[in-house]
Amino acid sequence: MNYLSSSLLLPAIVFLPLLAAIIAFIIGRNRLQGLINISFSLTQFLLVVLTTLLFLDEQTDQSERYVIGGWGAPLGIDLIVDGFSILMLALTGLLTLLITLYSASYFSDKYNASEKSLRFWPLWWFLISGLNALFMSADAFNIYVCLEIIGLSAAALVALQGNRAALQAALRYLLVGLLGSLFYLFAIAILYRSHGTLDLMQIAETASHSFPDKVAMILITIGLLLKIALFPLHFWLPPAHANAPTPVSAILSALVVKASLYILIKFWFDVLGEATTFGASQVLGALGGTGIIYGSWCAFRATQLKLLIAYSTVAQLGYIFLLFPLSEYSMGVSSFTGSASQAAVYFIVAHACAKAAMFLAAGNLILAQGNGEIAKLKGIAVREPLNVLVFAIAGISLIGLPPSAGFIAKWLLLTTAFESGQWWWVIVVITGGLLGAMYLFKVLSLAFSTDPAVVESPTAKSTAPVSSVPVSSVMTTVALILALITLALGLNAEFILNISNTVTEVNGI
Amino acid sequence: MFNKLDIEYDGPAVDKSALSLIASVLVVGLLLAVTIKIVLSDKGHNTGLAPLITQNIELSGVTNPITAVLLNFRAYDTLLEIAVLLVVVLAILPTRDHHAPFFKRIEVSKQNLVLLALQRWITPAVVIFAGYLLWAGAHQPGGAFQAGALLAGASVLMFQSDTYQVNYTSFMARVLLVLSLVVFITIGTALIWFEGSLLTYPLAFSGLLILLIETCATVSITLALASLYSSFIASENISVTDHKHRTIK
Amino acid sequence: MNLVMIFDALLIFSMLTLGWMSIFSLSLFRCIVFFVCLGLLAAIAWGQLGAFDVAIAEAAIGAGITGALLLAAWNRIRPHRTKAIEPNLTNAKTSQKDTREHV
Amino acid sequence: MTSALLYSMAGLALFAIGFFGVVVASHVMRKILALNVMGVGIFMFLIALAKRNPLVVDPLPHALVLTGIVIAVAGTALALNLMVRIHHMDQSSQEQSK
Repeated sequence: MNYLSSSLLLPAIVFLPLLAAIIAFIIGRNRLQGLINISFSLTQFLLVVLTTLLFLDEQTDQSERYVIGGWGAPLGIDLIVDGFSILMLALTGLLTLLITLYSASYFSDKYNASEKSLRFWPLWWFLISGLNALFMSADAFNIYVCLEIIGLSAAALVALQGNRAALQAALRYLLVGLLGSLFYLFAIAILYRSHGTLDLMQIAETASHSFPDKVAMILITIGLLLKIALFPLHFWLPPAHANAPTPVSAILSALVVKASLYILIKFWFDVLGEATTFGASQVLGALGGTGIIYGSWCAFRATQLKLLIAYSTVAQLGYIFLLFPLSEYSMGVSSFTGSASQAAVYFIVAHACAKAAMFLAAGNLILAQGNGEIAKLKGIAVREPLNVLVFAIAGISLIGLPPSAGFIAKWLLLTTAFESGQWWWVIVVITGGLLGAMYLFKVLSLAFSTDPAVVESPTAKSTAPVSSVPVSSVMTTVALILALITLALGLNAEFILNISNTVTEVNGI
Repeated sequence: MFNKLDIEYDGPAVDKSALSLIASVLVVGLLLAVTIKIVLSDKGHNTGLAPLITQNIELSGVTNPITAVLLNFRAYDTLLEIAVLLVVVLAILPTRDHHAPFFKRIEVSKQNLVLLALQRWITPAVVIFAGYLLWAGAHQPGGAFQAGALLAGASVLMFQSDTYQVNYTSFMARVLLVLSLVVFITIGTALIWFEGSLLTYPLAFSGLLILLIETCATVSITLALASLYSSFIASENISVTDHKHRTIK
Repeated sequence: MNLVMIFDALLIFSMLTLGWMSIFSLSLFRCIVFFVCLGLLAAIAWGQLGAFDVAIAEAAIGAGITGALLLAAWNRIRPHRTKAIEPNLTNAKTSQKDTREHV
Repeated sequence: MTSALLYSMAGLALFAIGFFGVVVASHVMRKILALNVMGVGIFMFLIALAKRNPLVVDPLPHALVLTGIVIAVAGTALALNLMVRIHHMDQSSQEQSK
């Protein structure tokens, strides 16, 4: 008797955020608003921890299915959890908790944002429930609905900032998202036509090297690449992530992009693994490599702090796409096993934590400075030492220096590249690392610069902008916790890899 | 391709950058050729899930197979879909005016006769027809979404002149907007206790439960669609006040 | 090739034409009108294919509500709006006026 | 050549027209309309697919299309709302500059 497939836990992880959204919508502005949301996120986190522990405890090395409505796979919809999705759920739970804590003070009266909070909280919880539902879904059409929840609520959250740039970015993000989902929906129609079922595992059973499956795979890849923002399709990401409110930028970079990536990995390796080819994966890798170089270069050229971090996301996503060429090929079939997938999974986790920490720290710096220009950050380390420290730690992880999570991820990636004999990816990874170091040190050297004129007069009107507000300690602490998690992940790599390892066995179904 | 988002009214219809033109023509051509080949090579599953659905239709509590799929077999999808609608309503609804009453009637001196007649005669008919659609959804074409859309259309007609006004941000409206989601979630999770699994209707009550959910869904969908429409009308007034506010500053 | 097939072919041909015109027509107002027509024809086509539920939904939501939303949004973005800001002005009136402008 | 086949090919053509429109059209509203045309194309493909076997009508694609229609209207509404807000912002800034 396994607990997961019979218990309340899995549906609760989806429904709890929905409930939180409803309550946030109904009560509106309230003194208890922040408290209620924090307690919801705490409950949600505990639920996820419980689920993870149960999953690890059962040691079934299998995916767990939860049957909704008692109908079973082809007729009804099932929920499914395997190692990868448990890992993503845990990541979502953790980041939800921390960013909710952050937003509770970010959207408080102190920063004149309580009007926005009226919209922020319900949309935020809808986004979280969409993410959770997506990571558990075993049904192709259900994934489409989840993608739409995520896409629409994310676009609405970007628009929350309310200025023209944010609205325009949100509109572009929304249109791209809708286009991507339509491609995905079309692929689902083709899959249903040739397989007669919408359940992912049943599609996987009958998947073949046939023409319709290949076309479906191409359509899914195009649609999801649009949503992931791989290099030539990245144009919407930097403005959207840079113009959103800080907590939203953090979740967008850390999780929302990864949600589409998760689906792509699932289709590419589990569901339609038969239909993929070596050449296609090399193309994806090449796009990823170009993305690394191009994103890093644009980040180096950026003049706004958040834009720099957003371009860095474009670059970091490129690394994850090296997974596709590096994963092992046996008999023309790729599989989500071995060191390449481990590297990718580790990269996803490391990047999520580091990028969230970085966005939060950057948001704090911008609040303290009153404006997002990088040039204005001169000497900020004296006034906001902790936030600069967080920025530095996250930066170390993104560059891939020890002892951070990013280092282990890159190490895994490099060793895999050497083992598989595809040495050309090594050059790309190292160049990307160097470029990453360039743009991050550009910021840090400015922040630490001890230009006496700046340091001595932090309160003087000429340097301190009018709109600067002291950053609340909660917001700094949350960013610091995330940075520490990034470091801790670098020291305890086995834990993450253990969870994700169970993916290997799922593939055999 | 999305770099230029034009909202000038009198702009040209086509963005004349050669690159996007060529690329899109290529992609479209490829897409058409490839997919038509799929359609013509008519292999694969011939019936889909139709036999399975007809087999289980007696267990679902309704006889219209589409209602069975939407509200029983794939009820989870429908639940999330209602959430999608709610997301958009949330994103669009203005955040002010919480304390005005939910529904009010304003006496307008200048009446449009045609509109008045429409309101008097067509609206009740539409409401009755929507009720019929909702009821009939169990055994023939119809159901919550169609009924909700019809009612929303009727309400668009009603609020065209300012005789009636609904305040979509009032407490009552918010409760009605989330009603279907709340009922859906409550029933779904309550059934975990009684039947052991999410959204597993007991056979004896399934028809009743589905009708209950559909009724609530109709109310919420009506309100959601009508509020989406009204946001485009009402925001005009709000934006005007916004603008005044800004100039005073 | 019987009568039904010919009807189908005609329906499809007009739907494709309307699909094209609802994107590339000269004035935005015509685009919207063509799109609503497309929705109504789609409802007929789906009745033809035996999907009566979807036909009702398409006529009500796809053509009706979407059309109303599009028209309302169009009304907000078209030029010379400041003169016609009177709240009591109905959609029907304004749209009539516009067709005259653009014909 | 059955009529279901004809309709599914027409659905593909509509999808292609819509995609072309999304890429090429310049005005946001045209892009939104084009996305909707793409949607109609997919729905048509799905509904034709439900009738591929002339003896059996598969209700599942019908249900999917119903869900899809509601989602499409939601996305359209959000996009239109953003468009109107941007337009309003531009207009008020123009008036201010006068």
